[in-house]
Amino acid sequence: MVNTKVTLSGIPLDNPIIPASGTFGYGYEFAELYDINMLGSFSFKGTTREARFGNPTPRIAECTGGMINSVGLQNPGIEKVIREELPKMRKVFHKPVIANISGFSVEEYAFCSEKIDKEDQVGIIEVNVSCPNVHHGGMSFGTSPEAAAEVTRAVKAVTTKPVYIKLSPNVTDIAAIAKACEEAGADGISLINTLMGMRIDLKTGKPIIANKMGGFSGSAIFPVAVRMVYQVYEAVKIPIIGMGGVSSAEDVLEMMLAGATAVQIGAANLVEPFACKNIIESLPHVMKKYGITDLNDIIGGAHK
Amino acid sequence: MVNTKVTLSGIPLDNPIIPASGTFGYGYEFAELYDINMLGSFSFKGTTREARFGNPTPRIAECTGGMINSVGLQNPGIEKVIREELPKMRKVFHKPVIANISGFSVEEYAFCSEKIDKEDQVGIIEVNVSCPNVHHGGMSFGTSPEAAAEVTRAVKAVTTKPVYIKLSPNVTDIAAIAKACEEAGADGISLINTLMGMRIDLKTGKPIIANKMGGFSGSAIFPVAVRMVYQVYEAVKIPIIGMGGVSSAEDVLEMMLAGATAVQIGAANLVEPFACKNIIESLPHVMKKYGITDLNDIIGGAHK
Amino acid sequence: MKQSRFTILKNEPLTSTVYRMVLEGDTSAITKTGQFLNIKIDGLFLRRPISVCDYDDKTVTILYKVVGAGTEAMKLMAPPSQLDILTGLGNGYDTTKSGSCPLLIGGGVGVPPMYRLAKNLLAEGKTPIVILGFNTKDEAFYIEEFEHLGAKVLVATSDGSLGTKGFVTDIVSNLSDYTYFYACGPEPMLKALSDCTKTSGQLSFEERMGCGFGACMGCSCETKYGSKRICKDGPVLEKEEIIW
Amino acid sequence: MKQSRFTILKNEPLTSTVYRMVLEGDTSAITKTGQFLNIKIDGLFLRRPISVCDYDDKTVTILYKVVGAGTEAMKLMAPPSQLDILTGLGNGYDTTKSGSCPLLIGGGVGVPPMYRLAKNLLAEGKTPIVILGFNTKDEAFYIEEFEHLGAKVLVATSDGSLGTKGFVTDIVSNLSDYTYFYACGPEPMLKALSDCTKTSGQLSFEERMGCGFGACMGCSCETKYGSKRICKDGPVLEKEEIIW
Ligand SMILES: Cc1cc2nc3c(=O)[nH]c(=O)nc-3n(C[C@H](O)[C@H](O)[C@H](O)COP(=O)(O)OP(=O)(O)OC[C@H]3O[C@@H](n4cnc5c(N)ncnc54)[C@H](O)[C@@H]3O)c2cc1C
Ligand SMILES: Cc1cc2nc3c(=O)[nH]c(=O)nc-3n(C[C@H](O)[C@H](O)[C@H](O)COP(=O)(O)OP(=O)(O)OC[C@H]3O[C@@H](n4cnc5c(N)ncnc54)[C@H](O)[C@@H]3O)c2cc1C
Ligand SMILES: Cc1cc2nc3c(=O)[nH]c(=O)nc-3n(C[C@H](O)[C@H](O)[C@H](O)COP(=O)(O)O)c2cc1C
Ligand SMILES: Cc1cc2nc3c(=O)[nH]c(=O)nc-3n(C[C@H](O)[C@H](O)[C@H](O)COP(=O)(O)O)c2cc1C
Ligand code: FES
Ligand code: FES
Repeated sequence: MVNTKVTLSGIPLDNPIIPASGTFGYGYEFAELYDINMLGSFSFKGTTREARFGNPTPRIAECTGGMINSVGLQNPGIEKVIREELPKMRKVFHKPVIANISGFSVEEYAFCSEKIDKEDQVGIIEVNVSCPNVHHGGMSFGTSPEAAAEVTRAVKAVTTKPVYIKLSPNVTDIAAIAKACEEAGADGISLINTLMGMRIDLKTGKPIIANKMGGFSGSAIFPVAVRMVYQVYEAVKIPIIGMGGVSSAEDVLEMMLAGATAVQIGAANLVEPFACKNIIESLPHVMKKYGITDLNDIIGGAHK
Repeated sequence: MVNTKVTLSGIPLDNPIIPASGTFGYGYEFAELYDINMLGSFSFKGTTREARFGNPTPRIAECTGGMINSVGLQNPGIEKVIREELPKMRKVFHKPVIANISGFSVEEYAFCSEKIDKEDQVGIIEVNVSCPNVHHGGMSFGTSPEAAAEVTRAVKAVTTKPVYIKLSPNVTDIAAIAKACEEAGADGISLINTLMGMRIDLKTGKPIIANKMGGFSGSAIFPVAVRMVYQVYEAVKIPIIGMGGVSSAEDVLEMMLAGATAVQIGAANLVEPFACKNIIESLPHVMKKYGITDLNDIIGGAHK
Repeated sequence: MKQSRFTILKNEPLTSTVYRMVLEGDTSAITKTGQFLNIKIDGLFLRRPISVCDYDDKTVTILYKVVGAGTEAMKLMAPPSQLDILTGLGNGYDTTKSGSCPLLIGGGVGVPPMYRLAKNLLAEGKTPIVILGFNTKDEAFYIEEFEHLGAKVLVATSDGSLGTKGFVTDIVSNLSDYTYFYACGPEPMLKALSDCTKTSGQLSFEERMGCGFGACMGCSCETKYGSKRICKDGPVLEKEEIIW
Repeated sequence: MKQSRFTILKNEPLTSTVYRMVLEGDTSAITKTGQFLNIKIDGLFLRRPISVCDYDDKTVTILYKVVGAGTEAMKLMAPPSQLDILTGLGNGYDTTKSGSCPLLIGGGVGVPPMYRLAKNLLAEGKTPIVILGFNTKDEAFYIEEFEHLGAKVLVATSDGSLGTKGFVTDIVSNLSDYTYFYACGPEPMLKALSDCTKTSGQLSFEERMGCGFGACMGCSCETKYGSKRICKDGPVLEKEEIIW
């Protein structure tokens, strides 16, 4: 028997597999396909203070080994998520969930986190700092160590739950930003969010995505994600949730060797709805193949 | 008949197709396969002041839709390139070439550029600012507008040829760096160099590349490249040579719509040695398919 | 929704760019015409959504137009190769509202879902009028198939090479005794139909999709009753809820 | 170097993990054993380098071990499917230096290039001694094929299940009347051979490759005579130039 159990800030997970925010909705569609309680946890769709329709369509473009999305944080707003979605989620998923929180100002992050902090169903608050800061010319919070730290402090001040800051990969020095978040009190780091990308439609000569650019994810970005997880692991002591292009049990092991304690699966869920189930089921076999008996033994193994 | 001729800083090219530095050597291997004079130009292997063996092997790792390399600027040094390679190159390629210059200090860039400036075979000097700055803690020149501008000024001061600064994509704000280069006198911008990436060998648990990380390129990075060319086109007025994952005539059109005047082909040459020839030959057909009669009409077309 | 492997039984051209593919496999998740399949194609990241044209308990028929990499690859597939397909996606058309004499309007690759819909309505004892629009005669397909069902078929071509010269709306505007309408086709056609029809109706929309089963919000559109996912809450919307 | 399409004629297991593939196509660029092919595999970015085991004017034979995604895919290929292959890569072994009685030493998947080499040396009237090393009897392959050529064959297995118990070096150390040696196999074996052989020799190296034809500098190694590309200036190096 192999051990796939890992622990994130005191929260035990049966396995490190966590669907990534925005690619699993609130779990309902997947719960119709398989028992999603087999998952380590799941990170639900990014939530903001107000309800958002998101960006105009087209919001999706295809790429080699991946896709671009510009959904733009479509969600019903934090109050409705707490009132309507959390109770529904509890029916299909009985473990602690990860609440993915977004904001366009420091106050919005704090507001949402404070609200969600009261929900015992929520195990971890995952703070997506890839959103543009409306007060500072639209640069994303995740692009400066100071801004990311400011959000971290504001959220930590109003919550008792573990706070994971989810970093944007569109930066020069990911380690510096992770370090700033750790110093500001973050309990963990999630990375990577999507790479900024663009596709142009040759038939119209214009960008495919209505918003022009969008977030590029899927297996194509895996090498960038592994590199960043590796770099952040060297920079911080807090646990890392690694993601970006993971689509097989082998990829999970690679992410963990780079330094991840748990691993999120994003775009793979969309094109392969059973992706997480398949990965969880094949994980023990692939572990055996590489002589791994306990996943905890390999976390950060590539650094030794 | 369609027109594929474009012009880079007064240098006419029969077509916009240029093999990217480091993926075409000095052209010899390809000259045995096809008449490389069909190329618009070519950018030869990155050259430094001293001869360099480069990094330890393994230097290559495979990725979905691409590869990582950590060749580490293996080259015989500027003097030998001028004395031995340029005369040999002239035998197989009769058009102006692009001299790709690298350095680990501002002085090294200037030294190499001044030397190569005297060679009439060289049409454009392409300055690769992705190298680590040994005087500043190893951060690459390409990661700060100031450092990139400093290199630009130093090179411009000693050359009469058009100077194109080749930017690294591993940055938060590519447009700001391009703008700084333009203000410092750059005649054009080449982008993108490789994304930093990593792969880990599950059999050993260690990074595949001896140097741990390396440069990720190939079709997987195309959406990031298109996005950056698009952003830089909005920020500067000087011409752009676009590259990153281009592997078909369709990709060439997409790069040009994003804002590129010419397009470089990198990793595709390695796995498909006839890649450039195939692209050049199919370009007129693909242009017709999309109703394009003159490539110059579509440069930056996606911005309109 | 189900995910399963289908075996290609037939893959044949209907026109120079439109193909019919008959697939054998587990069709149990398909409950209505107007639903679609999401087809995995080797080497491409996203699945390709294609409407159900017809189905029975072990086969499903689709008609697709070759427009890009995915459909280009599909065109080259031959029996008995297999495809990984998600079935039972989308809401599909609701025949309970049709009344006795509904119009079924299909434009170009919007034609396929009308086929099974016509079949069902006829089976329910209704007398549907099928109106098909194409650019030109050479691009027309499935007219005979609709006629064989016993439906009344009217055709419009933009260049007049077959049937009425003009658009499906030119035909619809001259009709009056219909009880309802069902439409699928390019968005400008749907918009024009929404304006020129005298009854209520159901229209099927296309959108670029990430998942096709409601998980990603990639295909959202705003309706009078709030945001809907074309893939899950659609692709069929009621005329009254659409915001143009 | 040439790029062309080859048709698979045979693809069969020799052991549970080693396969032989016979390919038909334009072999005109192949001039020596010790050269290699670089094989494009659908869905994978880099080509896979595999040594030439034997060839004639229209076929080439390779022996490959299944170790990862590429060789896993190769294993599943069946005649008459086709492969896009670069041929004529690498320098290959030089038989002019062999003397009358050279040793040919192959370890594991280093065995294949020794086959054609033995054939050539025999044709040149020399009397090669072939020494093959494997982990265990079940992993051994091509012993009979070498014997059929008329070569003297000695085998070592690490566990002693076949031939001498130990490594090829245990055999080589006990030999004295040889004039030269040729070797291919894992690097520790090559190093040990370089130490225990009494003559000069040629050794073939493996390196992860970007292009396989000299363009990318991905495979460089330092030798006593400067930097060499394993793919173009190698894979065969002379014992004397190697820096261990
Ligand atoms: C619900 C639904 C039902 C459909 N039914 C049919 C049908 O029965 N027959 C038919 O021929 N076509 C149908 N389409 C359109 C079909 O999905 C596209 O033609 C097809 O995806 C094009 O793929 P490609 O790889 O050939 O083109 P590419 O342009 O290479 O595709 C690139 C990407 O864009 C997407 N895309 C391109 N065009 C469309 C489009 N019109 N709608 C949605 N996504 C698009 C592709 O799915 C892919 O993700 C339907 C679309 C939807 C949304
Ligand atoms: C000149 C040369 C000749 C060779 N001849 C043979 C032969 O005759 N028979 C045989 O079985 N094997 C041979 N090999 C090794 C063979 O290339 C690898 O086993 C093969 O590339 C593995 O591919 P994969 O996709 O199955 O493995 P993966 O591990 O999935 O491959 C991932 C990447 O690593 C590379 N790689 C992995 N292992 C090696 C290796 N040992 N050497 C070089 N690159 C590697 C692959 O080419 C690919 O780019 C040779 C290697 C070289 C360099
Ligand atoms: C359609 C889609 C929607 C997403 N929405 C969110 C979101 O709301 N919040 C967030 O933090 N990340 C969001 N992401 C990013 C993913 O959670 C993940 O970080 C990223 O996609 C990289 O992982 P992948 O390559 O496995 O997809 C979204 C990604 C996709 C594809
Ligand atoms: C093997 C290899 C070596 C490279 N060497 C150089 C170099 O010496 N100088 C340079 O500016 N870029 C170098 N590059 C980067 C390419 O020129 C190009 O910018 C990058 O690979 C992106 O294009 P691609 O995706 O088409 O490969 C190298 C790339 C590869 C794959
Ligand atoms: S395509 Fe994912 S929700 Fe509709
Ligand atoms: S692999 Fe490219 S030079 Fe050898």
